[in-house]
Amino acid sequence: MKKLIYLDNAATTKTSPEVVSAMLPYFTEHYGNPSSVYGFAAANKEVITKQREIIAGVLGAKSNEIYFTAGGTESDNWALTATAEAYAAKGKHIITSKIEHHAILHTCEYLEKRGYEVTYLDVDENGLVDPKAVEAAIRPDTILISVMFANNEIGTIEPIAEIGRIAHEHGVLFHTDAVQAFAHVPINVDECNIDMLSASGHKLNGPKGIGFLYIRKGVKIRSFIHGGAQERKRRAGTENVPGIVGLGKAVELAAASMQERMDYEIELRDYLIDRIEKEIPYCRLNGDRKKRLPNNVNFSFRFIEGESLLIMLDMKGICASSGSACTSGSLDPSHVLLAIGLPHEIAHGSLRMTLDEETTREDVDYVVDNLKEIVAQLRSMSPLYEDFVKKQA
Amino acid sequence: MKKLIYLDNAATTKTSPEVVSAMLPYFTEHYGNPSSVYGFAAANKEVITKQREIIAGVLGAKSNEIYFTAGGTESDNWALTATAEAYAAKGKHIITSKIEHHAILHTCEYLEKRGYEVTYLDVDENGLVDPKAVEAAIRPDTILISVMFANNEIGTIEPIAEIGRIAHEHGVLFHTDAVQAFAHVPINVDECNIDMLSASGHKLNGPKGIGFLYIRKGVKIRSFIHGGAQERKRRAGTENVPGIVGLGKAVELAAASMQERMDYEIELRDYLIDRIEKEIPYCRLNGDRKKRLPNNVNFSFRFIEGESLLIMLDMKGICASSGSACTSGSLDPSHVLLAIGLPHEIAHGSLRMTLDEETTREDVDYVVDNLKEIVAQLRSMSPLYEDFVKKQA
Amino acid sequence: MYTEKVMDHFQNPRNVGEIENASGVGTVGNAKCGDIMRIYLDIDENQIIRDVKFKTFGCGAAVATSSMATELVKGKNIQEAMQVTNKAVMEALDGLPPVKVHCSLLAEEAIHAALWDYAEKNGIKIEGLEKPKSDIHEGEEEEEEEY
Amino acid sequence: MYTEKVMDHFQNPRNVGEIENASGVGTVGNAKCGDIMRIYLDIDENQIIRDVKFKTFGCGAAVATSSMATELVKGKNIQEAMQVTNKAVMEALDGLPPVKVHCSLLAEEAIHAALWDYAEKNGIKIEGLEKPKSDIHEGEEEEEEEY
Ligand SMILES: Cc1ncc(COP(=O)(O)O)c(C=O)c1O
Ligand SMILES: Cc1ncc(COP(=O)(O)O)c(C=O)c1O
Repeated sequence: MKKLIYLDNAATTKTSPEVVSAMLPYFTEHYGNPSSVYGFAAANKEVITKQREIIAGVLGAKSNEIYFTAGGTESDNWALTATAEAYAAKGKHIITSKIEHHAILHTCEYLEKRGYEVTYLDVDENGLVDPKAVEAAIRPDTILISVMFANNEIGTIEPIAEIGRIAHEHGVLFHTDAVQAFAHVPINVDECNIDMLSASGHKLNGPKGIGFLYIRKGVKIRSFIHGGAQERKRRAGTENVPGIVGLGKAVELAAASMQERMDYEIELRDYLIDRIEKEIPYCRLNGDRKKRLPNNVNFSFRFIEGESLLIMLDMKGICASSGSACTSGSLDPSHVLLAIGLPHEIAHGSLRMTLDEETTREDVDYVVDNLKEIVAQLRSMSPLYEDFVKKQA
Repeated sequence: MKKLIYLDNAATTKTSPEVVSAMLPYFTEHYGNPSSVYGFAAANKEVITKQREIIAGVLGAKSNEIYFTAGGTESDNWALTATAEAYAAKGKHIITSKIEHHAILHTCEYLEKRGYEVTYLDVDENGLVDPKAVEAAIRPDTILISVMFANNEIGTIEPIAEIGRIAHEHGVLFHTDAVQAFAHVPINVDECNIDMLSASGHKLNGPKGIGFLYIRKGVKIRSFIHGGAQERKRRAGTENVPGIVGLGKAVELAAASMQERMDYEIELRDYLIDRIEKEIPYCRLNGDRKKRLPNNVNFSFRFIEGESLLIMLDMKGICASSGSACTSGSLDPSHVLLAIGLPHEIAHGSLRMTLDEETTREDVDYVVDNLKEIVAQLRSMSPLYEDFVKKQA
Repeated sequence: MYTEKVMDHFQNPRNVGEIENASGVGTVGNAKCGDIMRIYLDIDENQIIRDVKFKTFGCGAAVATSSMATELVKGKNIQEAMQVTNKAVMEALDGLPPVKVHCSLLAEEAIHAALWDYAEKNGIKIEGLEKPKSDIHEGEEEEEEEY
Repeated sequence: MYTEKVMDHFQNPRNVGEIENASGVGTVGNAKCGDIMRIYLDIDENQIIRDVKFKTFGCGAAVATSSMATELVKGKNIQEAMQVTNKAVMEALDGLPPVKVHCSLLAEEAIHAALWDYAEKNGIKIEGLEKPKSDIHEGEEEEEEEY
């Protein structure tokens, strides 16, 4: 096979073989519908409960506070729209940040069209939300604060414990999109006063198409998807048993090796950052240097555009992603990069590399060596670089 | 292993081994996110397109009219709520039937609380919706007709072509919940004037947690789950690639053998019905005898209650289901059985057996032999039977 | 879903049947809700329950609670039988799923109804016994979800 | 996502570079939208495009369309060069994804801008040539979804 260095673990991860093995029996052997009476299928209900317990254990939650969904996007949609409905009598104001995932931002836009008001908080140049700004934005009609645990593009970890404390003090519900953070860094819902938390299986070496929403007992939101009585009547639809089993297994594995993995990834991450900063001119590290996901590296390279960069890297067997507009078919580059203050043309030239525990130091060296050349090559054909050089002279 | 005769294929089916084989490479090998630029992942986009083509081909639709979801329930929720929103300016009236799945009925109730008006059409004693009643219910502000293709409990196949024609003539959108019918009986969306159609993978030997909504080109509904630009911006969330591949494979297999399977199941179904009617007194076949899903058998046995019956059958290794309230934890028996006019106590004593191509004549014989005994035994301890016998005497 | 004890009493129900010329018969529940229990009591002159039989139309839990309730009152005097509450029946069965708690209430009520019938027939009053409700289900349902 | 031709012109772009004292230079697009193309033309006294070079900041399609556009105008006279439309560029590349069609428009516009510069410098008028728009993107975007 062609050389392949996969550095896009924030986009999705490989489902680990142990997870697949755990799932397999639930396709062709224990395939029963957990709602059924007969023992053959009813046993699957217990299997699901077991996964709930595993996940709850990792979060410091109770198992009946975990509700399975089809992924992070559904969890985010559910948390926002159902809270908005359930608490409309109290108010119609929601606070979030400018760097949330589209699953949050587009749901907020949807709610805005339906009479809700949303405050989008600014972030600083490292992508940090200021807890004081959160506090200042709270109004008597504020019903929900939703700030992501860690950003998917620049890896910045937000001050969730402080924001949670503020939300709690003001009696406002607090949701966090932890799709990038859950099972990657420690999270305790009580310590952080988190009322709702979204997560997605395929971001933690679990399967795609499964995720969960943690809903603290007492939070009054109802279902988003209506139908059968599954998930304590809050999320209808025949349970995706193999998916749930896979998610539980992935969480179990991730939790068991979390500290070790973090240490390994942080060292490799910082090595990659250092080499790029030293060896490639006109670049900028995006995101906070310390308050950062262990596996996230994000750079902007001036004078070049991200999609070209990705294709050139791909030709060398390196999989990465970019905040360039061109990768999404829209014209504006990533809202996250704009929110941390990058000018458009610099935002266009950004590169995200997200490692995993299988990434080696050799991989990193190979990547930097190639990246140097590619950046130089793209600059040599860039009119922006031409102008810059002429101006310098 | 203990003897196991699985007669609950309407609840869920075994994922066929070929389907699992087709899915496997997409967990650990081709695990890339289809939205990514690099070739490793972008190839998954084509794989998804291919599944869309397979499904569209079976329905006589175009491939870009197929939108993947997390299952039948989500498809139903989407079709109803998004149509309601998109066409609210035209009107707020929806027509459906009293025997729809809860995924439809509970979504209708949700809409009713939000100012929509829903007409729930009666059905006859066989569970058939009268197309004339549909026509009579249409008003100038009617925006949607949603009638299921085939009922999940009693197996009745509705006159969808006629209802579609009427909807079309009156310029009203027509949605059908085909979760039980798709890939089991032939469906052509053009012949039936279907504008939207819901289906679910695990009802056709595909995986759980995946389904689709067919949306005819030109229908103006927007997304139900907001976020990324997946599914042509209409259904956000990282694509469940293995699930989609599994669904496509299952549909391909089901379509290839549909006629053969139907013939086989119908013969076995009718044999089962005949034996029960001949050998067990005080029973009633529920659902239309001819306009009926090939694999559905549903009987009510007077004087006994369904859950006890299921447990006794389970003890003999037979998996089936019931319209008894006790299986769902509510007090009322199945709304479908009540809608076809069964008194409560008879509805409670109902039994659904749904075959598949692996069911044999020997299985059926074994089931009937045991069923006879079990019904007799439960009647012997039933106060209702005691009263009945005393009254006869 | 059910404990082993429940399954045992469902598969091998004790005291199924009728008693001719019973001292008291009580029938509770209704077919609408899917549970009907009928208890026959044979009570001797010392107010001892010499024999008890039941017939039940209902789910697994309904059968098991009937069976257990008859076991618990058999050989007891009527005062002792009055102490056989739904909690006692549930405990003796090692518990019931929340949605099935009403079955144990029904069993308690069926015993009471049979005792009431006995008391009426004999013109006596049993301490603490009230006229049985016609429909045990009203308002008795437990909501599993309490958010 | 891209055809083989596009990938070839991206990986091996033809005519990258600058021309000193070019007869005409055109730069279109803007960094905000992520695409800038600059075309240098060397035009002889018979109005034949003797040489052409480009520099491009942009995605794979932007580079490939620039490369292909330079190939298509090289050696042509200016009237022929005016016939090199975005459609011609796209066809020569065996097509572009819908979201990338604007790149081909940009390439057409870059040629026109360089021709305009040449015309201005030489005080001539080129049949059918309009002053280049400053921002090619406005209103040019194709909506893939048309429901
Ligand atoms: C921060 C964040 N939230 C939400 C999502 C959506 O998750 P999914 O695509 O699994 O629905 C993602 C990933 O795409 C994410 O990174
Ligand atoms: C007719 C019908 N509609 C919808 C559904 C819901 O499908 P799912 O459970 O896959 O979401 C089912 C099955 O449960 C069904 O039988």
